[in-house]
Amino acid sequence: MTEAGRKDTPEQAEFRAHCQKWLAENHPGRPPVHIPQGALELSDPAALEWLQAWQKAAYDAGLVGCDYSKDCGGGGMTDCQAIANQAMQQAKTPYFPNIIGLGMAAPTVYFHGQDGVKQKLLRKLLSGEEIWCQGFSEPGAGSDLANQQTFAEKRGDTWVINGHKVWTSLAHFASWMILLCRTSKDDKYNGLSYFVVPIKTALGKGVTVRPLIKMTGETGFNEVIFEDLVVEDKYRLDEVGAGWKVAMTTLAHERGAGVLVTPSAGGMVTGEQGRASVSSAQGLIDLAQQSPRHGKRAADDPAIRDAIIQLMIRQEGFRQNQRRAGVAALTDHPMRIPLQFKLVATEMNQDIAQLAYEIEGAASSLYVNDPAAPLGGQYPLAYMNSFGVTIAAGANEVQRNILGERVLGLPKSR
Amino acid sequence: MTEAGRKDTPEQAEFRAHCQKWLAENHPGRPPVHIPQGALELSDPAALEWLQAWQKAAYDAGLVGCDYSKDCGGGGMTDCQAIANQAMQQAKTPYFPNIIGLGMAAPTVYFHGQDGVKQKLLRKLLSGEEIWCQGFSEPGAGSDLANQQTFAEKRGDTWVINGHKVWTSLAHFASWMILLCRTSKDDKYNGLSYFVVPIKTALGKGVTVRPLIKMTGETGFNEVIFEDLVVEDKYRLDEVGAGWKVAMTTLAHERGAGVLVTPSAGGMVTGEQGRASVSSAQGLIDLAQQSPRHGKRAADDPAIRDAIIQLMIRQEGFRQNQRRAGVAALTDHPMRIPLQFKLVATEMNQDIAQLAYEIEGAASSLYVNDPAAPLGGQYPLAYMNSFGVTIAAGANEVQRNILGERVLGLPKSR
Amino acid sequence: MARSGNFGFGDDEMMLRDSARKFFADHCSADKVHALVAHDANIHRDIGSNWDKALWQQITGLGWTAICVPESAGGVGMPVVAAVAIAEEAGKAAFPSPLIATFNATFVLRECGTDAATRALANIASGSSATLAMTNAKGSWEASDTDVRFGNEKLNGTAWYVQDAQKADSIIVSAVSADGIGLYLVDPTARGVEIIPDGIIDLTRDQAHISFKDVDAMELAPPGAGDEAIRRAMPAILCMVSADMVGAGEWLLQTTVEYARTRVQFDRPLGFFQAVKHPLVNVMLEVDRAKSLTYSAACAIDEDPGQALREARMAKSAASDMAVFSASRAVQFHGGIGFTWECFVHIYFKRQMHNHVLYGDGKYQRTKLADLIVGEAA
Amino acid sequence: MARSGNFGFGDDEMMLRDSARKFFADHCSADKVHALVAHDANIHRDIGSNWDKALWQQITGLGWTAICVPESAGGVGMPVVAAVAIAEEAGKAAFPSPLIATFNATFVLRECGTDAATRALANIASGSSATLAMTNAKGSWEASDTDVRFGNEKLNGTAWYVQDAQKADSIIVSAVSADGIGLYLVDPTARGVEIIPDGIIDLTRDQAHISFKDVDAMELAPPGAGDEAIRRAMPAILCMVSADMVGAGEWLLQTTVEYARTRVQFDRPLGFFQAVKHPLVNVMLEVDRAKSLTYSAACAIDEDPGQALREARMAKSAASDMAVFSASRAVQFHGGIGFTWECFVHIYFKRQMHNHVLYGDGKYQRTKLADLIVGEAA
Repeated sequence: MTEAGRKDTPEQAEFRAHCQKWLAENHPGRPPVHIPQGALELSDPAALEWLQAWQKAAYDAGLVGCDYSKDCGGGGMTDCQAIANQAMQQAKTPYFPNIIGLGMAAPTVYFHGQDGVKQKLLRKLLSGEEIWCQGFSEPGAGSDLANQQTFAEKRGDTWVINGHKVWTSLAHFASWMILLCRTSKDDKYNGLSYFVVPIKTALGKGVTVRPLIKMTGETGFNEVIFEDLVVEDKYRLDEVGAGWKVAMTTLAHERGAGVLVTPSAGGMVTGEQGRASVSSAQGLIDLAQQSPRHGKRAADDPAIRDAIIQLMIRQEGFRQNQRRAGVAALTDHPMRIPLQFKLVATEMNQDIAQLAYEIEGAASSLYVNDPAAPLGGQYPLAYMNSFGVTIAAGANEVQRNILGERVLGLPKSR
Repeated sequence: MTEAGRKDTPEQAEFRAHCQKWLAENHPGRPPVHIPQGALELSDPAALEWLQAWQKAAYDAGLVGCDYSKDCGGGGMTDCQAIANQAMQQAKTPYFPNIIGLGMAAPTVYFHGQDGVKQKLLRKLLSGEEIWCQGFSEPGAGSDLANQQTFAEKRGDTWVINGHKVWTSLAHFASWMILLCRTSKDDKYNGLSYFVVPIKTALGKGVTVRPLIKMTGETGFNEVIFEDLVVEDKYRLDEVGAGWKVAMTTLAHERGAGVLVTPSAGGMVTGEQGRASVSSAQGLIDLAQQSPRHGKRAADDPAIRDAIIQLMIRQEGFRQNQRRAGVAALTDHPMRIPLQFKLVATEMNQDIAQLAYEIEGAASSLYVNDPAAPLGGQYPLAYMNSFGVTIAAGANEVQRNILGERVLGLPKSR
Repeated sequence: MARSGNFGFGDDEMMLRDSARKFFADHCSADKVHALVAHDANIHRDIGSNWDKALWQQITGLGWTAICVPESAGGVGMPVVAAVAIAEEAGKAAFPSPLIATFNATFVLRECGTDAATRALANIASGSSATLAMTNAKGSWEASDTDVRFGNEKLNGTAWYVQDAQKADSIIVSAVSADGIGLYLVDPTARGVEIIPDGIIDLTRDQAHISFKDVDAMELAPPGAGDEAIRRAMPAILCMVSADMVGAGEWLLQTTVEYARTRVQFDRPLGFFQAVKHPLVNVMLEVDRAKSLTYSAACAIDEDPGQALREARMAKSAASDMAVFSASRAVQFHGGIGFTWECFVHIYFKRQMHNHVLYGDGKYQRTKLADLIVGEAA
Repeated sequence: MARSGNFGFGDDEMMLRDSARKFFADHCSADKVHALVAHDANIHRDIGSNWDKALWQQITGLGWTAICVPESAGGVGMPVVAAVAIAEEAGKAAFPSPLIATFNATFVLRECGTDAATRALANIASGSSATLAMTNAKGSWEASDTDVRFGNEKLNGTAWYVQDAQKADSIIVSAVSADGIGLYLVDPTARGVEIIPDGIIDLTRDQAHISFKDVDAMELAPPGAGDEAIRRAMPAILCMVSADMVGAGEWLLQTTVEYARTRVQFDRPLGFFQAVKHPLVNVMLEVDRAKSLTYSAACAIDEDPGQALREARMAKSAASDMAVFSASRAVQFHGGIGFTWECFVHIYFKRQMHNHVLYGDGKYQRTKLADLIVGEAA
């Protein structure tokens, strides 16, 4: 269903028309290479290249970064990114490969970066020519983000960085990283600072990127080791010791609760053609209709039907929450719904993929390397990958704390 | 299914035969008055009287307190109470009214009471002639039991007690109370002491009992106010300051994890004749077969069938856990299963009663005062009362802490 | 089909919502409701109907019951979301009244398309209340199931599970004859009408079965048209009950959160413990889901009717499950206090449990949805 | 019917259980299994079967696969709980072997009552392994469903979802002919037999579909008797898979508890947080429930056969749901580490997910149970 009914400003109406027209004429069509379920799973350079070309084209057409200022390579418009996103979703385009750049790095650099640096970095970020990654997690700092051990030491007017980051998706393709690290051991929170650091150009010169293998057998995220990496002071974001504050900007945008709407494309079916994605409950109906579960059609099994409908209701509820979040007068607390998005979406996707096992029955034992696997084994793969998301970016246990504390006003649990 | 296959000692075999013979000849038959679902709901003196007569008869026949020493009015036998309990369950007898006395007071007084006092009090406790209640909970001390404010002050060789107890079931019938209170304000845990105090004989002389009304509209538990109640020192259990240790004996037995098996009868159907009790999943099948849920027979509704079977599995699992708990070599940790009983049983009963609403459909709106209510409205009543048990005796949240800490060895959560 | 981003909550609807919120805060606080409906705890109490008729008359005076009456019948002709806004506030206040019953009657009357129905709507617009008598002894919510027969211009039989029957000024009866289901308007005081109140758990409403013996009745929808009118009104009816549960769920959430902030155990406020905090967050998630689905369904009734039933059943399913969960966690986390009659929580607990089965619980809605969405099972 | 309080776990069964526990601790630690089955992470790796055949031969040498073979066939003739005890320890060790397959084959052979079946049992008693080929392309677990046909003394067709087919010394094939379902013994190396390995997620076993082209076969159960033999063996088969999940569930629980005790976040061990502690307690509750139900069902097979199927389906339902839950919480609470290939958790995660659907997941079992207990729905 479209939200188009929401009143557009003249600028927005004109822009909406532009997006729809351009997409009608410039949809990239079906990919020549296999495109994984999400950008974080990208490992084939050919797939990346094709997606980068798509992001660049959309950028050149003004559909990416519309709400960023022109001097930073943006469109200099107001509240137009959401319109571009809608148009791209409706046009079922591919997703953008520079997902961490657009969703986390861009707003952070935009609001906290030093002049000159912003202008230098954001254009190629928005165009997708330069891929970004995020250096937050460490072996000892998972959900406890403030427990950073990577250390940046000031030497003259440069910083020397040593440390060890893990679970850094896309680092093997990245030109830049947003880095949270420690500049003082005296204070847990105020001892943190925030930098952007070069990766690709510094490989072998203070930066080592090693792939980590996921439980699925896929690569896609990495560990990054810094040994005396030298970074100019201009790449520091905000004040020394303000790293935690800056990180909050990053996380707010990651949780869909930021000031700027993240440029996001998508809707195009990857993998199996012409069917709903593995993260849609509708997809389970298609699956159930073709799955001979334990000998009987799964779509005829009442227990399966009830379970699918429960997920469809959760999914529709999520969609309608997004709609309501856009109407201030219909939400008691401005962050109440936005802060639910990550938690609700990731658990819903996990449950959708898990139900697929019971729908597929015995065939759920088959993996992507088996020609007979239902839908190429995408569901078990999606189920395992779903834990990457319920764990990452503040495990969902932490998300519930955040909601209980910030929205409900309950006391901190530590 | 019977556990009779477990090898009996000669003493046990002979005793089992005695119990079965006596019960065959002395079953009290159907009650002349309405008997509530559980002893804690007792409010009609006539019902109490009838149940007391039954307990007295069973006591005189040696079926109550078999494992207690003879000088305390017990049977002086070993591991025989479980056999009497089995026999009574199989004979579908009424329950015993002195439930707190048998389950909590008796073992506590037995292990911690002073000589003379034990001998004086336990006989009439076991026979049911004197009803007991428990004085643990206070307005400020619910799950946080150690936060007792009721104070006992030593004056000469007597104690003067002031304070306020709540949720004291059966206090309106009780002759005695087991009382946990504070004798020193210096230490939260070591400042506690434990007494048995008179109630009935002290009414108006330092003790006031006021009924509290439950959400169901029933009475059955009370608040008890102490104003300068004078108690002889011989009624103190164990040392001054040892109250917490003594309370642990009480709670261990309440949780079915104590040294002595609690004398317990039951199995007789109260309320509707000839049907399984509202705390049995089997009862839901009977209910579903006679409930025209939203126009269709509930027993034909696959969603209802699945929900009922889930509960039957939980119930059978509970029964088989009890069976396994009796075999040391089949349990890694001696307390692992016993400490689960209260948590699992109370949540299961709550879920059973809750499912009844969906089985009954529109008729679930009818209460005990409506002649057309299914089974006299027993299920909604049982559902509401079920919260009394998931909350009481250490809310189930606390039960999970206990299991996580004592059995799994996880760190304390406070 | 295009939908309003704001679910159709325009300025008028927002104003109405705000004034309802203020009205209930001023006149229907939880302690007032408790004093009104819970003065007699006796489990074997006489069956009655406790409500404040004067307060109800103020509300009809404010025209709230006219909002969804078409302008052609002298009403305001606002969209269903307007009624949802009021129903939500009424649920938050556990307001005892024939409000929901009258809204539901309104939605059915709107689908009858007869002059008699228009006159009945006009009466509602001018402050009279009404309720639906459309359920049989088996508690079926199917529009085609009724135990009342129409013949020789008379009604005979019994209607069951009639909501707030003792408060309603008129009754809309679904009755079957050779030509199918028709709808009829009955005056509760008419000869042959006997209202037998049920003993129900919910303290904030009444319910009855009504026996009809040779009762004169005015036809609202002719035989064969009545069940269709009920079917077309069903999405709105489901939205009303869902909105009531959403409001009550929010009250239970906020009240329990407040208690968890202040009640100290183990030298910590209860809310410190994730065993309390996280379930409360889950209650919030379920309340928000049910709320958004209810708004969307109500919006669809006016903007995308083809989707309305499907969305309304989703809303009722989510709201029913939320109702049970919010009620059970509220009692659990209030501890012993929440288990007492004096505590306000049980009033909402009982209203939620009543509403969650009304017009079908979550499982019932999902079975219907599976047939709608997945298709009939082979 | 009277049942042993100890589920029939006598001294012999206890000794066997303890020696199995020690054996796996000594020879099959998690790191050894990881090195054995997880050396190639590549998602598009070749399909193979990783196991330590020498270790398997030690086990057959110890006579474990003979315990449930009747003495008349040269076995030990122990009750099913003895096999449950070993299967539980094998699951705890995620042991890659044809152990469960061979036990399952044993239970079917015991029900055939032919000399050929007795000879096949004797081979198992003397150390040879076997597996069941009884599932059709639709993955049906019904004894009456097979895609293999028997005619002119030959087998033709394909059997699907055959467990550990690449490890088994012989295959017991369910095939249909004009006279019904019969069971046949097939040598995997015989002419016309093609074992096509499946690419499966579980790293600790193999699975294959097997095509038969004019294959000579020895009759184990005559046409019309085969499906009944499978049906009678089903309780024991369900117990084997359940016991495997119970053992793996206990490993996941203990391993995650250990991690939660040591891993520090927010200056606290993870286990301090009730958001971790309470779900782990719930895992324990589910493991214990599944374990007791499995013991009870296995005991019933020998002591109260009329109850065996019902209890075995209860056990499989509880164990299947527990398997999913224990696996998902283990990965979640291990955080990023648990999501990596190097961590041992995913080996058990995948084994649990495989077992939970094998012979029917929880929903499937409960549907069957409803028909058994509530009666067929109208």
